Amino acid sequence: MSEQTVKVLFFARLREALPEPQVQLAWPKTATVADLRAALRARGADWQALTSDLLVAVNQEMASSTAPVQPGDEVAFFPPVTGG
Amino acid sequence: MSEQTVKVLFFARLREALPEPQVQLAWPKTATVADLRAALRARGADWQALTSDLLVAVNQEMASSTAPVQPGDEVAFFPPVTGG
Amino acid sequence: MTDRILVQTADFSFAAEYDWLVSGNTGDGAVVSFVGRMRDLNLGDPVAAMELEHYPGMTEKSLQALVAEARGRWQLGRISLIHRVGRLEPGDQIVWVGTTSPHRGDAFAATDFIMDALKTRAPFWKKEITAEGERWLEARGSDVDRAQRWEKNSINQQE
Amino acid sequence: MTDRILVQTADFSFAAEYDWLVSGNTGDGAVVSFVGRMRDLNLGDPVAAMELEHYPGMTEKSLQALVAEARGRWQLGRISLIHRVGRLEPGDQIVWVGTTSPHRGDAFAATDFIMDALKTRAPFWKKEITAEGERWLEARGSDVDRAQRWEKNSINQQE
Repeated sequence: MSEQTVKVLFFARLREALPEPQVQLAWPKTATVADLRAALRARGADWQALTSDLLVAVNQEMASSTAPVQPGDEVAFFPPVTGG
Repeated sequence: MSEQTVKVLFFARLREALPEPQVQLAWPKTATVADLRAALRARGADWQALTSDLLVAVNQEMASSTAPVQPGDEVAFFPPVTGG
Repeated sequence: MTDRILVQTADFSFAAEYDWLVSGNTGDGAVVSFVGRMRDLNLGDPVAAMELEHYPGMTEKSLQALVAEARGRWQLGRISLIHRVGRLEPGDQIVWVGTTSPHRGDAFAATDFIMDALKTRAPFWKKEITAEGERWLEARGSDVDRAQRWEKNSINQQE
Repeated sequence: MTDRILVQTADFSFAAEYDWLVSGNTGDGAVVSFVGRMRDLNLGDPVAAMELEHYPGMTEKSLQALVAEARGRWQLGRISLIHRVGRLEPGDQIVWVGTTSPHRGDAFAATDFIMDALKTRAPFWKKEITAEGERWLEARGSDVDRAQRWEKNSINQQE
């Protein structure tokens, strides 16, 4: 059920470095962005590209490592942007 | 002979305030912009619009009141510019 | 007050965007525009093409937020902002920003600000395709520095 | 490095000027432009038309000097600068400035600077024609203030 999960997206260099471009993660509680990153890194060696210097958006707005992540949220990790 | 005169031009509000839009003035010596203005003001009441706060160009470059004016020069007096 | 904000693969027409800014608009005397174009060299290497990735959903939201912030800072009439995504080649147009205002200082500052904010906050990423292969562009410190000019209490803050 | 500097009664085409700046120019990623247009109101009064006087001979020389000064300050590719003279009506285009550069900061600063310098140094004068009659525009203190930003040692100096 989407209410008990979060959708996590990856972009650009990070997307190519990780085994999957996005994951649906069991997430029944409210915790921080940092907790979510730690949970993903705990998946194994392939996930160490998910470093703490990446940018993060929660529900499509820029967020810090201490921002809360709730069930149903959409979270994205990505490198510094290079548009324009 | 143009070598013994200066050509003096007036623009915009000033041009309309003076009796003539331009004059050819006998000027056999080298003197300053301020001297030239004084010589023009000495022509009479109609020429008092030629005040010291106007801008001046000598040979089509901005100049100060102390800039030299020689025979053969072109001098222009005008109000602050309002283009753009 | 009207905004036109687009994210698209298609090219845009400079002339059509300008017309959108000015038609029927005789109150704004100043029109400032910026176009960012793809260069044929980067860091000295010839670049054959570029792939522009973005974060659909967040992209337009973030552009709307930048434009709203500009409106809060300056007196602006119309604003248009277009960013392309997908494959681009040297000389191609990448981004357009146009603003109108009764005051030219406001139009200059807003256009400059929107570009600086976009370069550091909008979710776009460029990958270059060269003869040697592909590489993701690195974010530049100079862009971060430029963006910081607009922060409150910045010593270089304009207006 | 190419300059296009014109003083003319005819209107100019935004699209054609942009094309001149960018065609065959894949080295400059940034294009900044400014257009000044005639407003339909000034100081609250409706304006029917405007007559733009200039000092033929000095005008182009002074514009060339501004452009040369911009080139000395920033890294610029192409620069075009067009100023109209004669009779203009509300909504008409008055002035165009366009610059290209590898760096957007340089293109923004140069375009902004050229307009500020033109507003205080180029010999153009506007006379407005309203229902009550004609009046010469007064120079504005805000234009003088903006121009002073670019003077050496100005606390607000950019770049």
